[in-house]
Amino acid sequence: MSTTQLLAPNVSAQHWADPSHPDDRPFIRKYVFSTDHKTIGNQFMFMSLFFLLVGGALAMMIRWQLGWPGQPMPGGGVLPETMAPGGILLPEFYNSLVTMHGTFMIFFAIMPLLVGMFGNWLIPLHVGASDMAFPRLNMMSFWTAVPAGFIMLTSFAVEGGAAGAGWTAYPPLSAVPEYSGVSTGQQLWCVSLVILGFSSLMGAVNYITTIVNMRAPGMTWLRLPLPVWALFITAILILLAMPILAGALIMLLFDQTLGTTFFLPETGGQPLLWQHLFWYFGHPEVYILILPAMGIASEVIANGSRKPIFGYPAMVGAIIAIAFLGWIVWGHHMFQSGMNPLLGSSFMLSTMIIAVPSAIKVFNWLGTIWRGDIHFHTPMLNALAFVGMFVIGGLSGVFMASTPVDIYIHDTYFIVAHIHYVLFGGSLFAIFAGIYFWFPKFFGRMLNPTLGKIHFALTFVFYNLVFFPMHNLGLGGMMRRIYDPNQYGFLEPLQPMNTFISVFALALGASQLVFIINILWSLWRGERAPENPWSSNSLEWDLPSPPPHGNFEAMPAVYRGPYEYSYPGRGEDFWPQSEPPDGQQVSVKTGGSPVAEGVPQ
Amino acid sequence: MPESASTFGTGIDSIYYIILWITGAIFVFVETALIVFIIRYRHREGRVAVHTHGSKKAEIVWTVIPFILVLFIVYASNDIWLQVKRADQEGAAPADALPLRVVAKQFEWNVTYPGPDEELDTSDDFVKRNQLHVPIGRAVRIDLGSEDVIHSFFLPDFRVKQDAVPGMTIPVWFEATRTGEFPLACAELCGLGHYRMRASLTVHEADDFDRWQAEELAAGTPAEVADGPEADTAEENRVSEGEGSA
Amino acid sequence: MAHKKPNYYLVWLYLLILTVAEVLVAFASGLPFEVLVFILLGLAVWKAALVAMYYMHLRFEPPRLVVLALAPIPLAILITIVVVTMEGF
Amino acid sequence: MSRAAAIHAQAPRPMEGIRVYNVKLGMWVFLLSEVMFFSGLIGAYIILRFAHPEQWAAPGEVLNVPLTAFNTFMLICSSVTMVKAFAAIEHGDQAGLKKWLLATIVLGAAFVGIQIFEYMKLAEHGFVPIASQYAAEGGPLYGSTFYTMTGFHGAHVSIGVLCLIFTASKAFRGQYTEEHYAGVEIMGLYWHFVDLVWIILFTIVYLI
Ligand code: HEA
Ligand code: HEA
Ligand code: CUA
Ligand SMILES: [Cu+2]
Repeated sequence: MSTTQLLAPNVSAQHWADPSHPDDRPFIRKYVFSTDHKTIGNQFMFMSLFFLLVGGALAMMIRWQLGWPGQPMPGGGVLPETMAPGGILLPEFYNSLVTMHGTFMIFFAIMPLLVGMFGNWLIPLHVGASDMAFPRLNMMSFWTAVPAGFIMLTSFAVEGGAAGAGWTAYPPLSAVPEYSGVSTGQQLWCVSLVILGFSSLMGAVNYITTIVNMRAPGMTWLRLPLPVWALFITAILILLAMPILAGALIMLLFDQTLGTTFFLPETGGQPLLWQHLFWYFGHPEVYILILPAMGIASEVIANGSRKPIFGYPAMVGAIIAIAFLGWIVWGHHMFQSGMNPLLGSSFMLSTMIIAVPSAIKVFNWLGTIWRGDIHFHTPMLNALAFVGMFVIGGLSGVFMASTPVDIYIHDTYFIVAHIHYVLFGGSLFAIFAGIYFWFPKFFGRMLNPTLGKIHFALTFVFYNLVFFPMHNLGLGGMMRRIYDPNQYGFLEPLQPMNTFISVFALALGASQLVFIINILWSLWRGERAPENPWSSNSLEWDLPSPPPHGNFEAMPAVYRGPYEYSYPGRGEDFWPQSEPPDGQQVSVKTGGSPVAEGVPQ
Repeated sequence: MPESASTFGTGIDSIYYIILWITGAIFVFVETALIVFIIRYRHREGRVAVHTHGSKKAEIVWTVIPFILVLFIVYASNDIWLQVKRADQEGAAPADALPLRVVAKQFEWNVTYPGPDEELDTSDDFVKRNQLHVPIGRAVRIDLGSEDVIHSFFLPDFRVKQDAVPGMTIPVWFEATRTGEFPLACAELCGLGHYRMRASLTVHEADDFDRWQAEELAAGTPAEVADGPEADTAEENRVSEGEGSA
Repeated sequence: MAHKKPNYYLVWLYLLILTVAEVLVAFASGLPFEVLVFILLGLAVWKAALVAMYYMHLRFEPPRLVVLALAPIPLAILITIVVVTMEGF
Repeated sequence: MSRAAAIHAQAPRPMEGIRVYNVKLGMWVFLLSEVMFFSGLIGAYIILRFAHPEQWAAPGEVLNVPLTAFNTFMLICSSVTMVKAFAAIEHGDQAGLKKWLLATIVLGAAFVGIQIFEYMKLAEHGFVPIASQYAAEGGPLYGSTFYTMTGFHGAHVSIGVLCLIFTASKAFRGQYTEEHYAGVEIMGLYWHFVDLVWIILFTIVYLI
């Protein structure tokens, strides 16, 4: 094929924004079945926040049961007999609560928020493209995620209730209805996740192609904003990990419905096979849930402290290193599973080594705020909280990574504490930071800073009061996923602490109302957002808020890295990537598309 | 953590404290640095941030130090790990261990005792449900199995935890250092009775253990568990009545 | 076309011969199982490589795409090796 | 600030991505995840077989190798026809494109047909994935893994055939030209990949 076809495929067939004539898409194309990455990002935001709310509500019920075991839950009367007769939660319902809480939070809240929402919002704008490489595929990615979530929700209503084998769904429990009392629910769980897998897959293909092929002139790899780097690596993780989960889920589904015995020992199946496949997906998955958060935090922290990110190349290297190591540590979830102890030792080693690239990131964040000029806008507050909390979660990970210590704390609340320090303290705080940071760009209105700071303060305080004591519960020997600790004499002394946790958990849930109100209010009443409210550098801030359909009017040109803050001898303390060096004029035709003809369509 | 009651328990705890000290120090260091910087460098009129892209030297330092630390933790952890988990390997568990069999099922633990001849699968075996009795100062070697789903054999005071996987027999060993009664818990979600799948572990003086064993044999405890739920969990043991487990 | 076209029929012939060879090795050669597995897998990989290189034109693509295409192989091998090494179960 | 100075030294130049146009790159990326999907299934197969070798009958004992060898032959042929179709349109040879595409469709469909026939024969013989009804030599894991792996491959072929029919219909409406043949090329990539997977499966499922 002729070289002209090979050259610069990225400039071909991009439909840049055209200010001269208005965007005349019919309503349905504009807001519902839109192929515009910004709209799809917004759609992902609303969907995932809804599921975050659901997951949160389930958590509230969990906490009620643990705080006041066997007490009728206020308003619990509305639940059907099969769940909570007279408002008293049943053990089988509790198992469903825990399972669905984990499932919703991980697969339907955090993952679509980080990957679906931020991926769509940021990638095309940050690389300077008019849209994703495959806009229609992008739309399908969202519209397959919705039914997946819907199926997951409806599984509460089916005979036997929702899946109740934990979000890790270990067979035989998850494969044999007689053991768990759940049949249809567990199958719907598998189906829903397979569908969600397709959705993520479509997203990943899109992201990778867009980032590799559609970067604007001058946007070299080492000038990419860190969120894009993180999302790129994350997309690769999704691409390679999701199929493994899909395969495992399908085998589980066969065991449940057809009568195969992949995971059932009677005729030689291997229960541990599921665990290997699940965690071979599962650990990359948890890095899918943290890497984008790290990217967002880096962006916000550099902006908030008006300083270039400390050691950009090292930050990129660390992301890659974490992602790679993430593939060879899955066994650390199986130390006590009966897996060969020698294998355990090697998994301990690989797991521990992940602390090193993580260290690089943490200390480089510290290096970034060091001698900075820190502005405490709401995004910055959340980003700083992210650093502080992620460190706690990460360090507790090191305890579990040590095989002998894990003997004691495996499947105790120490793990639960870890989960929430990395996922809530890590991912969710970064998500809050990102939402406060980019909301103005995509909805054209600022989020109210006062409400924002209140929300942050309440969340931060209550969050720590809820999850830090869980470490002690774990050290006290309290197992996970137990409906009523008081069944064990040695756990009764922990009840006051459980009640304490529950009180503040309810408070934590309630304080999220501030956030909801802030979002809903600001959508219509918030003060109009300027082009560049945070005086930030990356390309999207040159555009009106919200950016027009097609983003840029012509292929933008990029002259420098994204973190040139406080450059000596400049008037203002930021330096947009697109600003040509010393006043030289931008030619609208920069990088134009002369080479575009004849690229196969 | 409850006071250790097994020979390797203290060893495990010491690893825990080593890690606690290391991570604790790192934690304090990082968080104080964070807070100090936040206060020290907060925005003030006329403050300009220093424009720097980083420092190779510093980055190398905080790459190498954590690396050494974690390698040390791994080194410190590995021996005791293998000692605890490789019950059937040379030199891990004492040779003269008392053989027992524990089979988990929803939602109870069935313990097979070898009887006086200390051989399993002989005529003088006997089985107790939810009661594990061991002598002090003598290692016991348990063949751990499961009939239905995955359970987890958890002795908090002994720092013992091992999943019981159907289709596998996994060796577990420990040696009690304190007499008394201790909880045996199930740590792996195994169905709606998971939260109450508990049993008791009683550690006897050596001769006391023999006496107990003699009594059990005299009382003619069966070599097979009679089916049906155990007395104290009979009420509300939904599975074995309602949905009917294996 | 930037590259000279490979002879697709030749590749096809290769594939056929290799397939026949496989079947023969599998059934006609009284080799011990271990050796057999080794040879058969070797042949299979060889065939797969032919398809990828010539039919999928990997041989004529820019190196960066080749790297991309080979990326998951280590992972695929990794999981297999690890699970095989576990006489633990 | 030498580093910072270097920052804007570089003038903007058109990025070249990796010199592969989007649709093609996208297809390759998608195929990578397909590789992982089949690796998962094959990995499971290997674990189960290592754990229970006794459940596997000797090669050829249960499975009909000659038939499948012939089927393999057909799939390989379909790869040639596919690549010929691509070669044809590269030179704007419309007739060739249509001819070869049709040939590929026929061969692909035949493969699926033969596989279904094979399944039915095996089922009669009691070779089924369901443990409770398993009657053939070996044990149910043999059947479960066999049907899962070959079944998913068969599904991929069937989807491929549908896509081919779509591609062909576009070809007959003359929508591909010397300059615009991306559709044919990525169709080919997918098709050859499916062939490639079969080459591996044939060896490890039927011959080993
Ligand atoms: C965002 C998600 C996320 C992230 C980022 C992590 C990060 C890590 N996790 Fe976590 N993990 C989960 C989510 C996550 N985890 C979840 C959900 C589970 C439970 C699954 C279930 O339900 O069973 C789990 C379970 C889990 C287990 C299994 C426990 C058990 O079941 O017994 C283990 C064991 O090794 C582990 C280890 C680690 C380690 C070592 C890291 C490391 O990446 C952490 C690295 C970071 C640091 C170490 C801190 C920063 C570094 C420094 C300040 C430098 C100095 C540090 C040292 C020198 C030590 N995790
Ligand atoms: C990101 C993941 C995430 C998050 C955010 C949370 C949040 C919470 N979790 Fe989570 N939890 C998990 C992931 C998460 N959890 C996982 C993976 C498990 C393991 C499951 C298993 O064992 O299988 C688990 C298990 C788990 C347990 C252990 C159950 C058991 O083992 O028996 C407990 C117990 O207290 C608990 C409590 C809580 C509480 C009180 C919150 C609170 O923080 C919740 C507070 C409320 C909210 C955060 C919702 C607020 C809503 C919004 C902010 C949206 C705004 C909406 C609009 C604008 C429209 N969780
Ligand atoms: Cu048995 Cu939990
Ligand atoms: Cu992990």
